Amino acid sequence: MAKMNLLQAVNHALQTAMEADEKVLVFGEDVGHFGGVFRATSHLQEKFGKTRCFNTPLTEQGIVGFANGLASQGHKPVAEIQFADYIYPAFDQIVNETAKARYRSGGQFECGNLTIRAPYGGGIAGGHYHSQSPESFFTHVPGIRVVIPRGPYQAKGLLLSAINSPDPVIFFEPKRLYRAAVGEVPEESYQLPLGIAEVLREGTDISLVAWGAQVEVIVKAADMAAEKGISCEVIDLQSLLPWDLETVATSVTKTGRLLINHEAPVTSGFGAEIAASIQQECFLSLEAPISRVCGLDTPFPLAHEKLYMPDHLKTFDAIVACVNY
Amino acid sequence: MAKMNLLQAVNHALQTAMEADEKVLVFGEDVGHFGGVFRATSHLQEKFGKTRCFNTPLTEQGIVGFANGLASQGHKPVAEIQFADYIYPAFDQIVNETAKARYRSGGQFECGNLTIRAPYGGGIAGGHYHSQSPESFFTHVPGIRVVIPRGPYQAKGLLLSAINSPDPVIFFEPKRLYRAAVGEVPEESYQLPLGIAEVLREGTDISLVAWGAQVEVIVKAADMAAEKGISCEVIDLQSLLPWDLETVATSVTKTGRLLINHEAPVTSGFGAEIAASIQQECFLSLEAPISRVCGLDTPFPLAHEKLYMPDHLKTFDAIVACVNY
Amino acid sequence: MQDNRQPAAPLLTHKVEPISNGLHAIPMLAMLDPQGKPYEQAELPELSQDKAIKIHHAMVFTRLLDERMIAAQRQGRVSFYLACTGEEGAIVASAAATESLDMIMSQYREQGALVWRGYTPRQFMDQLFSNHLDPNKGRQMPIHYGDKALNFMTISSPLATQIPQAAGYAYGQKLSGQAAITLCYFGEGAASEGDFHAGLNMAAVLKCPAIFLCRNNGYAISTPAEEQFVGDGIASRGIGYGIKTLRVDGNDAMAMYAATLKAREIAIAESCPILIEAMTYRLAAHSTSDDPSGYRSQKEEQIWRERDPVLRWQYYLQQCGWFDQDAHHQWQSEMKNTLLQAMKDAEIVPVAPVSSMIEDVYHTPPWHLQRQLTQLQQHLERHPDAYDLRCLGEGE
Amino acid sequence: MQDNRQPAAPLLTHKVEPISNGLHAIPMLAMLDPQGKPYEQAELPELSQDKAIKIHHAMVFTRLLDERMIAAQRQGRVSFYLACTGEEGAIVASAAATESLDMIMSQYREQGALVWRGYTPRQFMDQLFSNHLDPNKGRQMPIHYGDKALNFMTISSPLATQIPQAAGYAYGQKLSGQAAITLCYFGEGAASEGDFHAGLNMAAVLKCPAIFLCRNNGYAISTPAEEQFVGDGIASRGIGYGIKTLRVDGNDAMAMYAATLKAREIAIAESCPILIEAMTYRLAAHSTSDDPSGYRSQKEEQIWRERDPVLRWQYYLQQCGWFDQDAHHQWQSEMKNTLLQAMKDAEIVPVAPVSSMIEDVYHTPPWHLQRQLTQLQQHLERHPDAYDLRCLGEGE
Ligand SMILES: Cc1ncc(C[n+]2csc(CCOP(=O)(O)OP(=O)(O)O)c2C)c(N)n1
Ligand SMILES: Cc1ncc(C[n+]2csc(CCOP(=O)(O)OP(=O)(O)O)c2C)c(N)n1
Ligand SMILES: [Mg+2]
Ligand SMILES: [Mg+2]
Repeated sequence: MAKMNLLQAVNHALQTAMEADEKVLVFGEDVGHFGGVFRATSHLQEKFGKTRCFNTPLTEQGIVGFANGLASQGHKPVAEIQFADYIYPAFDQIVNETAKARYRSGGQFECGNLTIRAPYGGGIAGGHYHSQSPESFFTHVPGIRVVIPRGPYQAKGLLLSAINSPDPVIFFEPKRLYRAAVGEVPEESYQLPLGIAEVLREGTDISLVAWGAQVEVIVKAADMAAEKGISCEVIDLQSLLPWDLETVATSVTKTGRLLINHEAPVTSGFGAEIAASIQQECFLSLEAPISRVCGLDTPFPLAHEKLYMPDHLKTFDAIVACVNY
Repeated sequence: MAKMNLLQAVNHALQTAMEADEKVLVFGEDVGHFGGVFRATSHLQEKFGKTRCFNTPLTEQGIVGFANGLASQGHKPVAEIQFADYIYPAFDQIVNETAKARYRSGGQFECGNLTIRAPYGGGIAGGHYHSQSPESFFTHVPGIRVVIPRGPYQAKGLLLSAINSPDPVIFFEPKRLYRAAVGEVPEESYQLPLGIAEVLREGTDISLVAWGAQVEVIVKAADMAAEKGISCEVIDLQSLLPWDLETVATSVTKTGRLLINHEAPVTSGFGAEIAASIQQECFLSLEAPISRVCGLDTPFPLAHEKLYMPDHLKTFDAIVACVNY
Repeated sequence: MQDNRQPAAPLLTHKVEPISNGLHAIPMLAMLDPQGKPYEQAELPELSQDKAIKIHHAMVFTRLLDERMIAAQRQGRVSFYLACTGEEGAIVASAAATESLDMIMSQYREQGALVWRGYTPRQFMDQLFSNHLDPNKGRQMPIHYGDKALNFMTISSPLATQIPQAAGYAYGQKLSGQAAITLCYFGEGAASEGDFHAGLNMAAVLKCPAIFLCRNNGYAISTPAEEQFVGDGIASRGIGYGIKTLRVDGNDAMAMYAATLKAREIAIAESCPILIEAMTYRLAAHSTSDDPSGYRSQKEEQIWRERDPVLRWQYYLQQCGWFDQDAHHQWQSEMKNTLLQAMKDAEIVPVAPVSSMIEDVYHTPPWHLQRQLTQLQQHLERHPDAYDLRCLGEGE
Repeated sequence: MQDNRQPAAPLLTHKVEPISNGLHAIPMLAMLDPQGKPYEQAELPELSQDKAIKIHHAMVFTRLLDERMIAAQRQGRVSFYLACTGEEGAIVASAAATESLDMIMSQYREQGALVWRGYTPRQFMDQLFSNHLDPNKGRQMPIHYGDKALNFMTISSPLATQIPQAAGYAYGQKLSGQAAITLCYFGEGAASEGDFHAGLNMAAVLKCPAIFLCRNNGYAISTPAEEQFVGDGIASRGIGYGIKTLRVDGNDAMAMYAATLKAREIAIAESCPILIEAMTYRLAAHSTSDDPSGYRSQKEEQIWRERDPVLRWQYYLQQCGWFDQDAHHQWQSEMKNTLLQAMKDAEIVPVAPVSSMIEDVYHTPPWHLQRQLTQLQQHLERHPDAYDLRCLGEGE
């Protein structure tokens, strides 16, 4: 065990994967000698050489296209998109290629070995283009997995699973926790299961679901609620596609109430899918409408960032409203 | 009035718009002399010259980028994406540029005059890449409008509204109805309101919501249900962003039940947002879980297309299940 | 740490004179004249009689397949087809210069390469009829062939996506220590996509042993090349990326063979990409959905019909004394029968089972797909007559 | 109907010789030597004393602004900044060759152009401090300037997106009958994006009067140009698109001015795009978030510091007898004060009202945004002390 922040945990996972399998390659803009603008790939070029960890030209569609080719050839590319806000030029390569390669060829060719990493989310005064949470777009793309860790331990374990998964994974990293989230992380290799949510805290009155950086927000809201005598069950979804409906449904069947929190704009955010599925699954258990505490339906603002964010106060108020419904 | 199919209605709308305003420009792959692979832009180059209706090089990101520039300069570009399946290379230009241009500049610059047209949907034996219904992706993008007509009359009226709207519009055309849907269309100019759903048929037992080509599917299912004594309220959403929550909520408050039908994969399709919003809005009125009859969570298949589609039979069965809940 | 940014005495000029004539200096490699006669100065590559005849057969077979399937589409037996006609020289001869461990990534008009690699008439037909023997399990439209055993990547409709993929694939081949390349085909229209730019530049910088082979056939559906780019082709772009570039008469199979052979040699020896621009012409319609009479003249088509690459190769064989008219006719009529029979056999084969609908989305179908399949199967049981279930073991 | 596809006697070759030396033939336009002395053969463009001094002032002011703001960022007064330092020559002189009705689309490192156009110290500061006087309403990060009145398009972070937009904008200008162009700036890193390819090719084919000005400053954050492309720059690509192309010493403001003037003239007269590659160097860190010592040497920086474009221009002015040392120093210290004062004034101005949060998403806020705003306002009323509401009329 060692104390690591989320960034170090990512770096450690990459190093572990590269040591274990020479097929693992790490690349993207500035990831080589420099180690990435956040330093997630620090020292990897030094350790594994320029052929295995390298800078690419500045083209996200090229990075993912290149990675798709490498994956289908039998390598295990871990491609970095410098900010999730810049993943859209690669959208076609992801949606039409990465995701469909296996299906369209009847399993002859596939990009299952691919992992795409990207820092996402607000809270760093990044404005429109260094704050986005685009995960919901990717949850509408059959064929890929979408995974988001909430802390260092999860980051390492889930990233190693992503790299070793036979399915392509989009791995979003909560950048505002890169240095802020610190915890104990095993130094050896370990994997956390994909597609499985984690119940962080059991409770009886309402289920709270979030992922990534927003998990700490719902935990904080749950603490506030506890002071008011409201018992919250806190769930970190961890995987958004395929997602762990069963864990959430079991929880809601018990508590009768559900609140979903995400940073992305509320309309067609992944909260919509969770709400739609859970109202179907737990219709007779629900004692109040499923509540979504999310970003506003606007681009991510700079000056009003703090007002935009679905923070613990908004969450707490919504918990109270839900319980008092 | 004249009898037109949906394609002719689109062509007529474009001609009407180009006649009314010389700022309207129409372009895309093969739209010039040839009139587009579906012939939606037939004769426009002949009538309005090569500077106003023209072929572009084969690059969707370029087409939308170019259109964004033209729109911010004061023209009214109507850009065609040859198939909705090929809109993804333009995703960055749409999500990060078209949609955010006004917000990021405090209203100084904007792409409000832009309309992007694209044929979408299955039913033409098009397999993975000529059948997709990507509308849901765009409903998670604040700043754009998403509009889908169900027939010739709506196609002309909504397209003219889209072109004249001060907001950028993605206009998806149900290509399997291009020639199949025929109806009376006024020859003069008219506009249908954006953001407004249309109640096609009033009913008391359940509300059915769809858009585009699936409207005829829910109508057919409603007919079957009527024979069994089930009274369906049939709603064509028409605009998906911003969408007409009020009309749907009013209907569900009355009927107590809701079924949503769309071709796109169910997970994170726009049905999710409708369900999530309506369970919030109409919680106390709902007598059964909101039902989604949608495409499977797979790429769009060829040989099994008919099994994949959320057809009238699947819809009818779901209506019965919902009413008997 | 790099420290080589200071230009050592750059070439200077002091007059404002934009470079504007860079485009017209690119010569076209030609080895056989239109009568199949080698140009005097041409140094022909080594080519055995067997291989020369195999190339001819592959070209002719490709054309026969095209004719057969265009007719089949007109008869309504198949929904869609897309012909290689007119470009067989560029395709077959370039594929003939590869080794079997080289990966081929094609756009869609390169069935000649698959023929060269040994894809059988029946394999073509199984794909074209989307039956369950198609390795793609009938999921894609006709002409989206793919065969892992032949190192031929399954075709994907979105244009140019294979170009950066080819760079990555070739990089992987290099790292795996294989003396192999990736041959990536695409049209001059596809070369306008951003992926072209990304792929070629990455291949150049990351030294990927790939051959990028652009078929400049004059049209992208209805869009003529002059509305696709300025100048006479895309070879000039290769130079712009610092990629070794060859422009070749695409209707001269010998030149294509020689160019590709050399390109492969360089790509492996120097670990670098090469761009080949094949100047050719799409003699057929874009696809069976298209009618070219709306956008080009018969006269233009006629000019190119006279430059038929298949005929030119036949003339060459004749000059070598390698062409046996009778044997060829017999082979050809056998092939026609084989094709017809393969079609008849393939079109009655059922489609893949319903259960295959959720396979290959993920490595293993997750819970939600299993659930969706169960629901679908229950639905089909409720409505046994509503669907035409020509599915394996289900509808029969 | 086009019928011009048959190449009229193309240039033929019969040897397989890939073109591989295309890259090194592109000369660089230079007018002033490092001591500010005009090269003998150079024909300098006409330039009045006033304009020459205005160019100098704009360059110096840009540097002062950069210095001021880098310090302010270190002091924690502003969250982020990004300097033009080292590239003032390329930027200011090119902007100086435009007319006010020309649209400027910039990447982010071109504040010198905005200075040239008359953006005031206070306007800079209002944007940098995201206050409500920023025309962008404080919604974007510092340095994302934009000013409709000055025809300077609001900056957008995603790289290269402005390139096809510039093509479209210029096409619109042409159709509107304006004798105006669009000047589009971008870095050599951004030129790797697919949008670059799309934009330049479309501009060439559709004959858009735009100047594409690539600042080849050697780095894209930490990535050196040699890991961005093969060869010595991107001018070669312009030639590949059939676009008139100029490579210019970007630290020679006279050459930049002359090149841009000429490019503008051609773009309007011939209705076509031009590519200018300015060879320059980013002397500062990429941004205040970056530390270049991790990826490049002091020695390399030093070489370029000696090629300072501002100093070279000053030398030129001195030779013309247009440089008054005392007046300049006085102007400079006034400017410093003005900047400091503007900063002090701007940083205490409140941010835009909460209600502005839903403005400008659509032309008119739709129902759902109004509802979201109401909910937010109710939330703020419930928690009056929880948020730092330095908002106009709200927090005070
Ligand atoms: C991304 C994308 N955009 C549009 C299309 C539709 N489309 C199919 S083929 C084609 C023309 C391609 O022309 P070219 O690359 O020159 O190849 P050719 O057909 O001439 O062989 C177009 C526009 C597509 N398949 N993919
Ligand atoms: C689409 C996109 N990808 C990545 C980034 C992150 N990024 C910001 S600046 C930069 C480097 C740009 O280099 P260059 O174009 O050479 O401009 P310079 O900074 O040298 O002026 C990168 C990678 C971005 N802003 N947009
Ligand atoms: Mg072509
Ligand atoms: Mg740079």
